[in-house]
Amino acid sequence: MSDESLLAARNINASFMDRNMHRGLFDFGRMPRRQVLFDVSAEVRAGECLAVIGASGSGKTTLTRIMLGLAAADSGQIEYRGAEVRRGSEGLRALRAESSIVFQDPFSSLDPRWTVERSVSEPLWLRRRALGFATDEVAGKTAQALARVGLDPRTFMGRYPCDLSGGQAQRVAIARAIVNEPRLILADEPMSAIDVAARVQILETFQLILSGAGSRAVDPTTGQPVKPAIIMVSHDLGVVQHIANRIVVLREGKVVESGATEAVLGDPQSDYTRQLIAAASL
Amino acid sequence: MSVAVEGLNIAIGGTTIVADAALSIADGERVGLIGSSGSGKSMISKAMLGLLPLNATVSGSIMLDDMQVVGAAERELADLRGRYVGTVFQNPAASLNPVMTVGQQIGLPLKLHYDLTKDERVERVGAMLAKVGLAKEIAVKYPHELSGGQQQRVGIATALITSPRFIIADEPTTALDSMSQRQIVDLLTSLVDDAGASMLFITHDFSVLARATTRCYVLESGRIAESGATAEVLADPKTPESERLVSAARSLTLRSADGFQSAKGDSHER
Amino acid sequence: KKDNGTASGNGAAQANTVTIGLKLAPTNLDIRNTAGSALDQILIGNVYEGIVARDSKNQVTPAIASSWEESKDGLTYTFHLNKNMVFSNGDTLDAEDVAWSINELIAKQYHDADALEAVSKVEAKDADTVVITLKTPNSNLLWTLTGRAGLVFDKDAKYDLKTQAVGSGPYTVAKFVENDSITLKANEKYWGKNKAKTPTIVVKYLADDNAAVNALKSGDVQVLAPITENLAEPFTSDPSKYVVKAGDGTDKYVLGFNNASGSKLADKRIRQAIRYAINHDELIASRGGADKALGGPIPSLDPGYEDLTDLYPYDQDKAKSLMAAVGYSEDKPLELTLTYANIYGTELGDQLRSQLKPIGIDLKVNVVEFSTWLQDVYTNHDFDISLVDHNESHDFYTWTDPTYYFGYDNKDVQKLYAEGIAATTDKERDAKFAEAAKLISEDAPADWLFNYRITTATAKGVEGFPFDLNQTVLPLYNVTYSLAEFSQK
Amino acid sequence: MSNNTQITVSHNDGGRLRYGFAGRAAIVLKTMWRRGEGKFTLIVLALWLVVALISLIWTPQSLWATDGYHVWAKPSASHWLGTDGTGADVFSWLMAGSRTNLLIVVLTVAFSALWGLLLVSAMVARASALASASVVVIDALISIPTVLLALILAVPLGASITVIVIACGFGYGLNLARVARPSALLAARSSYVESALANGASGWRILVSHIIPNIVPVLAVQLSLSAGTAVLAESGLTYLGIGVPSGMPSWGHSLATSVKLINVFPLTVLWPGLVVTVVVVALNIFGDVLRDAIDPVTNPALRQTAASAEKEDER
Amino acid sequence: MRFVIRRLLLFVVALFGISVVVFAALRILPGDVASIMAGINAPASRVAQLREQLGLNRPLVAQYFDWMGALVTGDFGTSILTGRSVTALIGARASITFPLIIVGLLIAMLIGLPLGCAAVLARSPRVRMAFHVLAIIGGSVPALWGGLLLILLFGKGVGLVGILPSQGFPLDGWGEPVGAMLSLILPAFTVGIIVGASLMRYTRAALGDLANSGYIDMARSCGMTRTQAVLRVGLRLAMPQLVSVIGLTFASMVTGVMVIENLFALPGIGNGLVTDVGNRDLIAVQSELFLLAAFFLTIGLIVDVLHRLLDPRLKNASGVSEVSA
Ligand SMILES: Nc1ncnc2c1ncn2[C@@H]1O[C@H](COP(=O)(O)OP(=O)(O)OP(=O)(O)O)[C@@H](O)[C@H]1O
Ligand SMILES: Nc1ncnc2c1ncn2[C@@H]1O[C@H](COP(=O)(O)OP(=O)(O)OP(=O)(O)O)[C@@H](O)[C@H]1O
Ligand SMILES: [Mg+2]
Ligand SMILES: [Mg+2]
Repeated sequence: MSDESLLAARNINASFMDRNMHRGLFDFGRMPRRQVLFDVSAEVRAGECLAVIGASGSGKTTLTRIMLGLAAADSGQIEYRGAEVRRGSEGLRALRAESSIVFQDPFSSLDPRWTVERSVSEPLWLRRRALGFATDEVAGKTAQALARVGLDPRTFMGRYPCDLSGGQAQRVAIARAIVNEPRLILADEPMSAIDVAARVQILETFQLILSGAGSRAVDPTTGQPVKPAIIMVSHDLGVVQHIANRIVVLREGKVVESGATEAVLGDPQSDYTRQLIAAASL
Repeated sequence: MSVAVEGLNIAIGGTTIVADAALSIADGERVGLIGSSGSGKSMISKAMLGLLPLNATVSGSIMLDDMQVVGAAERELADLRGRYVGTVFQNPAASLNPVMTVGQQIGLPLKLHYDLTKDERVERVGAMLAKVGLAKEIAVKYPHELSGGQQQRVGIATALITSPRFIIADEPTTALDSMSQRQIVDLLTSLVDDAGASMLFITHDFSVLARATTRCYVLESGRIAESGATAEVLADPKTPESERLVSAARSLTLRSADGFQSAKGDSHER
Repeated sequence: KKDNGTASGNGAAQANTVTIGLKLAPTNLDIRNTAGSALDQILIGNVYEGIVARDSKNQVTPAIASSWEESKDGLTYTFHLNKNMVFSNGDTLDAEDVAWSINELIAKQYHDADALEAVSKVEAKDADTVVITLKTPNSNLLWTLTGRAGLVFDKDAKYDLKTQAVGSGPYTVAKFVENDSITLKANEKYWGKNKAKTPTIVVKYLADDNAAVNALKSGDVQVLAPITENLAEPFTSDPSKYVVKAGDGTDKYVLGFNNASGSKLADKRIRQAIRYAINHDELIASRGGADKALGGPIPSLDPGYEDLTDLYPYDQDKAKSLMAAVGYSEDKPLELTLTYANIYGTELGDQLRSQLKPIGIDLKVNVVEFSTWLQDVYTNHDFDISLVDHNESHDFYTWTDPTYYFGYDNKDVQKLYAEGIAATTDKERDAKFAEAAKLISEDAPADWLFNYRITTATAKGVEGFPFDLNQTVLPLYNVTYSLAEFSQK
Repeated sequence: MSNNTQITVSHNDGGRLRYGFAGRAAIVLKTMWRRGEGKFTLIVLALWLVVALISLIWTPQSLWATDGYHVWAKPSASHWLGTDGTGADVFSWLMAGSRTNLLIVVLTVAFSALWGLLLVSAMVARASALASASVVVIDALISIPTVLLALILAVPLGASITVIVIACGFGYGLNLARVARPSALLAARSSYVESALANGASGWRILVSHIIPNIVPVLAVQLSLSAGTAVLAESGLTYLGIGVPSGMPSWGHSLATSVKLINVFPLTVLWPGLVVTVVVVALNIFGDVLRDAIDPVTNPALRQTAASAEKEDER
Repeated sequence: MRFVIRRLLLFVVALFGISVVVFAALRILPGDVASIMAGINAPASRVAQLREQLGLNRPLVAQYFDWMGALVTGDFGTSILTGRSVTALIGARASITFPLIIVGLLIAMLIGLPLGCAAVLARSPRVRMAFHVLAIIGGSVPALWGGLLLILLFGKGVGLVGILPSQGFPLDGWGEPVGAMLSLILPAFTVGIIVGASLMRYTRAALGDLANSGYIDMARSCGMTRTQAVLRVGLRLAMPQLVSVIGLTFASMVTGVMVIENLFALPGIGNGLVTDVGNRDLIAVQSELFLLAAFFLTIGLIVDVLHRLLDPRLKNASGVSEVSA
């Protein structure tokens, strides 16, 4: 089972409209586009954490958004559990139902008019049926998720995003992403504003999740609990080393290197990766 | 610019957020401010500029050289901000003006405080962009067209364009990759060291902290828990809070292929 | 529109322009096709002239014809025309034009053609003589010819009737803005005695009452006609600056019942009860007291008028007992709907509702747009009670037409009316009409709420503006405005 | 690690409702009451409600006590605000009118809210064809003047409250949609919506739980504006004879009959005018104050209670 | 640009749709222009004759296509009742209504924008509240009243300081420019004050939201005072919102000023439209409504394009495009 990829991206190309200064309102025709992803392939298996690293602006966020079907690529395929992810496809529906995401910018990803509790519990309500638990478990699970990211549920459940500090908001977003036992978590620099102590705690949580412990869904073929996967974008190589099984290194939209964590960090093949590692050990 | 904060209290809607904080930064000094998230770091930095929300109540004293910020007139503060004090906000996505191009945004402090021609401004903006590691072409883009790290560097460029005498950097490197991080930190330290400015640096990343600052304060739930030379605090934290943070940082430090390279060892070097 | 006055005899400066505020605006100038008294009011006698005209007492007077004779049998009318008549475009006006105009009207069935049903032929005997021959005598013929039926148009002129007018009257239309204003200029080629005394007359149509009052107050207009008695109060109370006067008219506020069989009002007792229950004096008082009670279908300016107000005096008890006889009372009321057009305001409906309530009628008031009223009530006869201001003169014939919306069918009345029409003397005609009117009123096919009288307010110094009948006949040639009187104050 | 995560939570009995509707409503009202203009608007609106209820069973004079001999009378002991053009008691008519207007306002607001939200949901639909088509359709429909719509509606329906409600509600709904569109779009394109999408939320659910709450401030202002305009429109349409049927008391009826005589009897027109203006002002202020009070982003009291309610639970 | 083209296509489709709707809806109205022309005592035969003459008896589909066919060639038809071309009719009315609403809107902006800003910027909460209440009262005054009040103050012969004409438009229209302008002053102020008050409310609301945002903080950190930041950054950010409000207001004023036109006896569009409906001059009405719709759609289009220009986030939204759920 774990050999099979859970989510795979193949030969993704993506581009943005390239606006430059001298285009007026009445310029017809197609805007030139600037490609930001070139033939990028990546995959993640159940129980694994895939880290995407690379310099800022190298296309990491774009890739993750495409992998979740939140943006469309120019070409390439995404497959989730063997089904193709396309607009309106069964694969997309399955992916949406079983995944969750943590955005790079925590504030704009929390509804300003929802309490923390509501934001965190919403995914639970959405998947309550599928997960098969009772209504009265929701509050408990919500509190638990908050506790797992190091926020005291008693003080934070009723708060609104505008009263949170950057790190707190980010942790709420993480809590929201893990609360409903998704099979796939996409995290775009989830811990950038979080203090180190909390980071450690969250990483432990992630590891726990990856191991499948506490997961309710059971794989019908093996009888084992389903093991989720995590795709994490991060700059913090320490964090990456801590949790990732495999790494994809992006540079200006191209994959320069990918492989197991130890291999990539321990014995980088490209100069670029080497520079990244060197710069990290300040 | 020397900074002296004494007995600072900040409360919002009845909840105390910062209590009796005192910290000082001498001319040419790089000072760090660390603490778990939500401990009030950003609040303190905003208070130094008089940018707290309208419903916040502040008491105590914040002296920037000989100017009292608490209760100062908006006009005087405005003269200060952007000219002598540069600020990097924690959340670039929420602070970069969506209808201004990057060039306009970075050039804004120049435009407000200095009498330069447009070409001069463009030139300086271009130079500044290069310093933070961004291409010149980015100047015509709008913030939403940039990646997170690019936005953050635009914020930094805005803060530094006037070569301010006091820099407040609130987690300026969170969205940056390790190479850019290094570049930015070096940029900041060189600015401070060469120009004799002072800096307050807020971060969660201890390797960055070690590189960027000489002294640091540890904040715990709105109170200063500890202060001292950065190296010492990292090597030998005295309070449980610092201890907790430092030990966590160690466990998250990148281990090189051949073994464990501790944060401790790292910080001993400097 | 500065009033640069011309010096006149008595030293008072007479204004070159007089502006008159009227209410109901014509939508076009096509007097041959478009109904509505607004056109009669402004065009007849001012721009167009008829073979004969009518004065402000509703009597026939000479116009294009200076005299006429009627044969003994009442079948031939010979008109002698004035000499040297011209249209405003310079064309001469002679008997040819007269005969052509009337023949066209009949042939093309223009508006009011039905009033000339009795005419068999119209001939120009010579340049100054026109002879009209009738199939049957018609005592209304002359009066009919004072209106649209007798208007004389230029046979040879080609113009857009909707936006222009070429007539022989003392004025020409210099500018027409639909729903807003008409500017009349003195006709330089005018041939007759009614020469315009004021070179320019501007007619402003002021639909909004407040705008109208303000216009007179600010001096933008010098005359307001009509104005309600209540609204005129600021002018009445300032006699040094304004003249306010009510004039006679032929407007009959008719509360028409649906008399058709099968209608809720087919039972005469109910109709009578309603007539007894209505307190006409109160209605009139609430409107300012200028209007006149009217007990039957003929107003005082029309032939055959007789005071019939005593037939159904205000008597609630009688009304109640009549209703009780049919089986209705205040506790068990009869539901009726009153449908009328919104131009008459809601007050009358509310008042009638409250006056009819105690006798056991629950009156639902349905105020609708005029077009809707035309469709529902007038055309489809789908109503219980209707309220209209029947402002036309000589419209008694509507009571003799069972297909008219009242659905009133009384053979005696029809016979009397026919005799009246065929009468060759006015006296005979009047007697027949009066008799018929009384029959009608007794039958109570409607209630005549009152004879509406037109209140006119003018600035002091305006002379020659007619007060009677001025919503249909409004000769303006005599109107002047002397500034001196105004400034004397 | 795992013991760290095993926080037992005692209030798992639907804690969501604890600081639910009633509690929030109380806070919102309290916040509004604390402001001067809020006090004014709450008092006026409460008074309106009370008067409307009383008028169902009692008015000082019968509505149908017309007296043609004493029209436009000045205020007196028997007629507190004088009489109107039919000689009926102005005060009684105004009192009775309050219930008609209340009904009209409530229905119009409800109708325009539903219709407006329907349009908003079309405009933020992810199917871009529907979204852009609906914008154009709305622009096209907005061009139909309310009066005209009312005229046409009055044909099958006759002069009635329904005509006012549909004609006004239709127009205001369109306006609402147009005005709410930017904030709705902002919400629809936000990353919290994307996050909900990634969690498998349906478009419908996102609309109801994310987009609509985020346009509540706009809704509050716009609907209160509609309520105010409905009061004004009622008088206009009634004046034209296509609004409230004749004989049904309404402020528009009182105003329309008296406004013609403003030059002559300014006092009579004062009362209905005053009532209408005060109520419209109150409705408008209500919207603004409500907007500030109902939105947790702008009303810290709401946020504090949410937090403290949570704390109290724990004790 | 493709956005504009797509909008233009939709625009045409919408116009077609509205023409059908308008045409059909108007035929539901009871009564017709023939019976109005014939008048109240005319025999039924006369009405029938007129109806025949005016072509009202022809099948509706044929009538519709006649109208449409002419429309396509830019001919809006001839009003049955007035005999004038609808184009001329609307032109004459628009020459009053448009100056009125443009001046009114200018006054509204001159009042609304500065006061709206002041209402956000004022330091004292009391002053802020006073501005707020002022805006609301101004916006709640029934147009009829506001106008009458101004007349009672400034109307010639009526008012306290009677200097301005209180009703009517010069007979020569713009041929008499001074008179025409004078006669528009009071109505334009009436409109301006009422619309200005609601504009003030919108400005206040939009700016109030932004005043607490990170964008303002950023601008202040660059060296602006709060006032500067709100005026320069806040106003610019609020611009898209204000543009749509102003555009919408502008469009709806065309018919919205009906009461004002009535009160000041100005033969404008709003007034004319209602008269035409009352007279069942359907050819005129349907063409007028059609033109109105085109006007609204154009304004909508302009607002949308302006939005795109003013808000770069919308301008190139077709980047990595969204996938629909
Ligand atoms: N909406 C947009 N329009 C145009 N270009 C864009 C847009 N969004 C991103 N880009 C460009 O695409 C490239 C990749 O962006 P992306 O956000 O994927 O980078 P990233 O790897 O996530 O960087 P970071 O670590 O800084 O967040 C960048 O060069 C960026 O400028
Ligand atoms: N508007 C507000 N009202 C009430 N409390 C607030 C408000 N803004 C922030 N807080 C609270 O103030 C405290 C300090 O926030 P601050 O942003 O200074 O934290 P921080 O130290 O910068 O944290 P981080 O590292 O996560 O950015 C937090 O607990 C936060 O919840
Ligand atoms: Mg990114
Ligand atoms: Mg912070």
